[in-house]
Amino acid sequence: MVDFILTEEQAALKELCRNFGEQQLQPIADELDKKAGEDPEGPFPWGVLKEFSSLGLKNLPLPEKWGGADMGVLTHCVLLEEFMAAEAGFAAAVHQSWKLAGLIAECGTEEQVSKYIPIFSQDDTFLMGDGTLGPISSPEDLRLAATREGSGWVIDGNKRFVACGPLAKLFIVDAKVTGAAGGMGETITCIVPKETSGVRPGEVHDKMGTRLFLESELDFEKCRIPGEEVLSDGGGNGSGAKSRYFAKIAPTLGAFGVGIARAALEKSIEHTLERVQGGKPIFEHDVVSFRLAEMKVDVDVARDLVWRAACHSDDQRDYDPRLGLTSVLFASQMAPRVCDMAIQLFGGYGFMRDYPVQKYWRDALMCLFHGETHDTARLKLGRLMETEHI
Amino acid sequence: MVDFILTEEQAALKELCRNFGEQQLQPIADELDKKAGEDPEGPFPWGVLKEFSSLGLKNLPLPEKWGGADMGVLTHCVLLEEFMAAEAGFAAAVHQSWKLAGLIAECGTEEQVSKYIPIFSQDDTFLMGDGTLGPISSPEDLRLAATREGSGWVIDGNKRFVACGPLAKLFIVDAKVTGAAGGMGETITCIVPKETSGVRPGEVHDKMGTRLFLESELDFEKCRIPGEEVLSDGGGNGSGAKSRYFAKIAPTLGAFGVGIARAALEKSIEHTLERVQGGKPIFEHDVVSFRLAEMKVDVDVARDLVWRAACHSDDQRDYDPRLGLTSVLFASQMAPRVCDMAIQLFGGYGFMRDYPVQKYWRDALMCLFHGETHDTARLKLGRLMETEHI
Amino acid sequence: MVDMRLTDEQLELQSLVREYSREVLKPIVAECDRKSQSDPAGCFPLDALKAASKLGLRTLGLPKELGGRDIDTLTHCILLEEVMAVDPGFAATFHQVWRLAQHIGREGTEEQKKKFLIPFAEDDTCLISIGQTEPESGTDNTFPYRGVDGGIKLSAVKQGGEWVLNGTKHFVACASLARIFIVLGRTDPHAPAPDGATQFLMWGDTPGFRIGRTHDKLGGALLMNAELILENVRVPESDILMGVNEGFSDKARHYGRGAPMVATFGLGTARGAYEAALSYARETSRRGKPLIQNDAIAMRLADMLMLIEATRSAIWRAAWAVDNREYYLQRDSAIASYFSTVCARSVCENAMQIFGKDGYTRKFPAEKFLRDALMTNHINNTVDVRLLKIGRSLAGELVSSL
Amino acid sequence: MVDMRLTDEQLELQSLVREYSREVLKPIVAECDRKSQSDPAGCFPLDALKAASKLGLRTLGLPKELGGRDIDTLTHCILLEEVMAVDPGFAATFHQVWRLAQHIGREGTEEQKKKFLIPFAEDDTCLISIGQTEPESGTDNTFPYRGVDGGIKLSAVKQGGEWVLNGTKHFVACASLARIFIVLGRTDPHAPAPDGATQFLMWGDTPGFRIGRTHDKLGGALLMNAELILENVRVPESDILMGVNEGFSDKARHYGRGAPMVATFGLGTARGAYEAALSYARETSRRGKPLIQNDAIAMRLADMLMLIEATRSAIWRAAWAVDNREYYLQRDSAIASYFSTVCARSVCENAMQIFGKDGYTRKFPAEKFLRDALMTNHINNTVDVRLLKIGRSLAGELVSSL
Repeated sequence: MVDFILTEEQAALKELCRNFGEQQLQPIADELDKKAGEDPEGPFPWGVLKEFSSLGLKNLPLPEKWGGADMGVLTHCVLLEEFMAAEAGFAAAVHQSWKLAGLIAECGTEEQVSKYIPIFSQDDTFLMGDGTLGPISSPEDLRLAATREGSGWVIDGNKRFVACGPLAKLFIVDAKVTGAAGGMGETITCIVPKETSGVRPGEVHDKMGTRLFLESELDFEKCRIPGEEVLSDGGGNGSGAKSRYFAKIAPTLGAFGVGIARAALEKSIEHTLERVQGGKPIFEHDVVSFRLAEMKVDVDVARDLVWRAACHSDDQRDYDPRLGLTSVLFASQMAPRVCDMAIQLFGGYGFMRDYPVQKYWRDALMCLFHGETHDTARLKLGRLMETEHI
Repeated sequence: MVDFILTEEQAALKELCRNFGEQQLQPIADELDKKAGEDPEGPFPWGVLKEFSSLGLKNLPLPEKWGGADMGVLTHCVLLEEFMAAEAGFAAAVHQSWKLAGLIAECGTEEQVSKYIPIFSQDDTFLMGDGTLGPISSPEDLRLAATREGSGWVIDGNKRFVACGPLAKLFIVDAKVTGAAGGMGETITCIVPKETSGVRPGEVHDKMGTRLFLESELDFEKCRIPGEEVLSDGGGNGSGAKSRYFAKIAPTLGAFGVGIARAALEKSIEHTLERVQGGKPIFEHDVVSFRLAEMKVDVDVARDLVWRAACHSDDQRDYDPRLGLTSVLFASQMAPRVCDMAIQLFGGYGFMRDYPVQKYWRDALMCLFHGETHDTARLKLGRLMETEHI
Repeated sequence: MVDMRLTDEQLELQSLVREYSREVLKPIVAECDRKSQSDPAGCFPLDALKAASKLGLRTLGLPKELGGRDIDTLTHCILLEEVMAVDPGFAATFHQVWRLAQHIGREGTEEQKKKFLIPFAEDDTCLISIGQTEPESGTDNTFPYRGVDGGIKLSAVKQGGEWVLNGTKHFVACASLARIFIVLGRTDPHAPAPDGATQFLMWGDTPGFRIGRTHDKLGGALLMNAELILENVRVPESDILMGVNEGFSDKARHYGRGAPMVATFGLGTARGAYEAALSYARETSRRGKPLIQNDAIAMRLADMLMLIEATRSAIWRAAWAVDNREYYLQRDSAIASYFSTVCARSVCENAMQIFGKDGYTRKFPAEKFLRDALMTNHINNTVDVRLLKIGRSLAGELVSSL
Repeated sequence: MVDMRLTDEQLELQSLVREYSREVLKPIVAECDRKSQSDPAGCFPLDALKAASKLGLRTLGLPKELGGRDIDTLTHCILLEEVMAVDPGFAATFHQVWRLAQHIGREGTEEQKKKFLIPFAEDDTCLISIGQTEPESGTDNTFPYRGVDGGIKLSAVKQGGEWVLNGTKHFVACASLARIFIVLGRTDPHAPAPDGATQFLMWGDTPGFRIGRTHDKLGGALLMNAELILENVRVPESDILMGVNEGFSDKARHYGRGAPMVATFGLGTARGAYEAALSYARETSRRGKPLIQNDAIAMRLADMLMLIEATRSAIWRAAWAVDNREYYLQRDSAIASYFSTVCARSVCENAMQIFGKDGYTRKFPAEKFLRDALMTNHINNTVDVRLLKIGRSLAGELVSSL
């Protein structure tokens, strides 16, 4: 039966994350952002991450037997929104961690799970680096080549925009199989510990926003990966467990935009209630009301869609992979639009780096690049329509 | 030197056309539109066309020696806007007439000119049917095939959306040359009098708007066209005189949207000044002001762009074929948007067929189909950017 | 627990309504629409209504004891979407009759139910209509204006145990066909309309009551909007619904909470246009490949589906909140109905683009859906009034509401 | 006769400015922008300003008798666009100095010109700045609010032949660098600001006058906005520009007619982003073909060019109307400036999309243009105030204005 009430457990976790964001992240967000603006490899708030882990938040997606809570997609979205509203860069790192821990737990072999999950779950500062294609990109764009060698593989090439690249202790990367490759399909997904020989972190990307979410290049030169470090059924052609996992958690990418835009809206309401022009708070001017309403519509509708898509990911009975993509598309367009309006409502203040709205806007623009471009995502969704039911 | 003042002659013609539109077209527009809604082959206002011709308006684009005024692209745009504001269907027929008369006069051989222009100029109800590709479509979409036969051609196939098809005494159509075709390029442009054997008018398209602008199918079955009825240099590959002529007059397609949208805006201002809600004319509510402002911006910016593009078409020194296409693109998106807002401002009245705004909106949507779709036009412009200067 | 799964009853009704819409309605609606161009009052397919009634669809809003299902708001939205995707005008007729039968069933006295709803249940073509808008009063009623000069002007004066009504309504949905009417009259001309209007129940054959012309509309032809003309119509005190001067009162709030349903107009219309465009794009080839393989077309389809799914999500939440009144916020309803208008216009215009020039002709369904979509502009509230309501509600909004 | 051909002088200046922008500015602006992140007050390339001054570019707004060109509005817009397309912040500096030198040249007394403009002409790094906005007053000044509680608060009190100024300005363009200042003070606190403000001329080394911190901005780094702090600054009566209480009067109208110039901010920024994206799309291959051959990219580029050409057309007409005052309508200027903001944001975001993920990094120019584009949101008026001005002007608009 259709219902929109969080469980008590979900509500308590949401409250916990909101408080964590407000107390631990918001106070340091602007300063860390500025520092990272001067030095893109700048300081990551490791202390905050430790605190996050010690509250049990890091392990939420793990199965209970590994100390987790089997967190579903909806819960992931609800909690991520709270982090995104506080500091989008840190939140994106949290998202990576949850996503990849879930990937190993759900798609890894028994050996992989028992090798890596304990390491992950017991280390409060264990971040994983994401070099996979994600739910939106296409295998054609892969720049890493995997060549068979005995029972293992040799990886060569360069991977850009590896999420948490400079912070991670373990990488998960997709590579394209060279030549005729046998039963594994056209791509493979490898687990690559940081210290693997032949792997070298490259340039850290100097981004306009989400600066605490460090992304970097990763160079592979004759990097040997044993066969047992390849994720089973990671075919990359959309039918494998990994592809299905990524499609399933697509709505969590929608939560990026929802959280950032919500924060910008909240700040805008505060500001317009305080700022007086024309003899009254500008909130009371119809045109300002109008803009706030457009923002509120955007945020709420996006959240409704993300939640609905997340529910269908969790309850696979009516699952439709297109729904998750629509939530990413809508939320990702919505967030920069809402933050841009927030900047307008702040007038000249919106343009000043001592006010947070410009940071929300810079962070929100990241959402357009969940795929290579926003059009990549539109095309991916369009392709799904060629054959499926209406 | 940059200047925005019409010449006295232009201003007088504009005034003449505005008055003509207000007195001859507006009073009958709704009734004729409704009749055409019941019967798409319904009555064309031939009397109004006669009046139009007798004022000398029909022959404006012809050279002076043929009784014309060598009307340029800017004048065409200025006058067309006035007709569009009065009745878009009739205006579109006028546009066709001007366009094709200009085409023969400018691109025809001496023989063609002296054969057809006098017939055209002396017959007050002479309309021409347009089966050419126009400035936006691509030769790949041609459905007529031309096969060499001696010094002439045999045309077969079916042409859809032939402008003024059911009204015309003469057709100008593009056809695709079958097989290897020699020096004429891949398409040819033929002059086809209505009574030519093998040409048969097909179904009249039952359109949602611009219903007085009758468009129909035209069937060709073994239709023989003598070589001398082919427009010289009509190569169709973008380099011929015909292609250059069509590119040059592209801004006139922009004037379609400007005229219709302007009329919708004028009616909206009238209505909002009269309609009282909340104790005052709704014009005085900020949110209504806001909407009217958005409409006004759209209309004025589109006109500015159309004029600027038209000027560059007339003064070929700085001519850039992309400018005309930008004016079509902008005005064509703008007009449905403005008319849609007009409908909103009219509330329930906007939805009633006894009020004119819904007709403006239906007419305006035609602008999206100057090419096959609006995207066709965007792609055409995009293609022009591949190699040309910035 | 957050859940998006429909109940078995909802699924069963949904498939019944879907089947009816596709098999009974779909084959005839284009022709009805065409007929409306010359005969707006004569285009309604009564047989289709009868067929629906036999299936129990006409009376879904009736109380269970009278043979109905008393469907809740969410179910209403889910079923309405199915009909909307086939013909928005006909669907809006269902919306009216579901909602008004429920309104009388919930707010009416036993005597009123006996007098109006029992005959209603038995007559397969009986429809109900409510007259609110007048030539001089529209938004004033829905975006409450407190001046006594605004709002409803149809006069209602008490004479003995009866009220005498005089005045005109227009744009009244289903009026050309309905047999039962609710008419809002101004019972207190010295109070602002929100405090001085009353709902009167009456049969269409009441002396002095007549239907004016049927409006000739841009779209939604089968909704059969018409004028009501009341000349000395006498209504007994006992046929007042809810109470004197309570026409817009809190007690009328169930009726006032129809915004998620109205939002479904836009959603269903958009879905109809999307489905038509998707089929066309799959089945039509140009330059040797299906249209859908063209990037520009694929991206348009993606944008369309995105808006449709977003709108459906917002409507479901708003509808659920109406049904679970402790979570009800007027704003959520306004959001759904504002956004659905945006959705309908954008999706239907995109659909028309996908059809290319064919889309501009009446041979293909896109242009009808686009015309129908504009119905959502002004039903309940204008688009801008919905926005203003949302904006003004935000003063306390320092944390998110969910 | 309608004509779009630039004069020979305009063409000559245009190519001079274009060459300067591409050769002197372009190589250094990314580095200056980066430097501004850690040192907002120290990032300005004074050498580039000197080079411009040597070419005569700094003094284009000066009266001819003082060695300038007294360029008209259209020429100003055409030249400004060239610099904007390379660096919007630096370009805005030119805009300020051209406009303010012209303002003083046209409205100043002979004595004022001698005192301020002659030294200005001789000093290659001398800039002029005008202080209007205050922490509590922004839109109130530009969308006239008639309450005495609104608008400029910096107090100016007459003492003998001098005025004593006290207060703070912020967001003041070029303030960190300028040597000459115009400061708006409230000379009549009992009148609404539009009737009670005055423009005072002063040198930056006037006792009591100092520059506060330089604002750390999202974009437009080289515009060097800063605070002005005035503590008992004494200005002689003779340094009042135009007259007491005429700070916003009709006489200030030439200065007030800068909207087409400000609209050029958006146009030039958009053009810069477009040119960068076009080059990238031509030169970058993905999956074996240039990006530009990808339909989605080609359509984005088309939309970008469309908005740029539309904006340029609107700006030219508005600028022409300022220069030909019998055709001047404030509305035309508001249209150009509203639309150019729409254009800048849309074009720059599209540009960023064309760069793909690279576009989100500071290694490529798209993100800087997008940040710079947001400068247009609040210069002169906020976007919504521009719209309101347009809307309110339409009451007489029953026939088209052109």
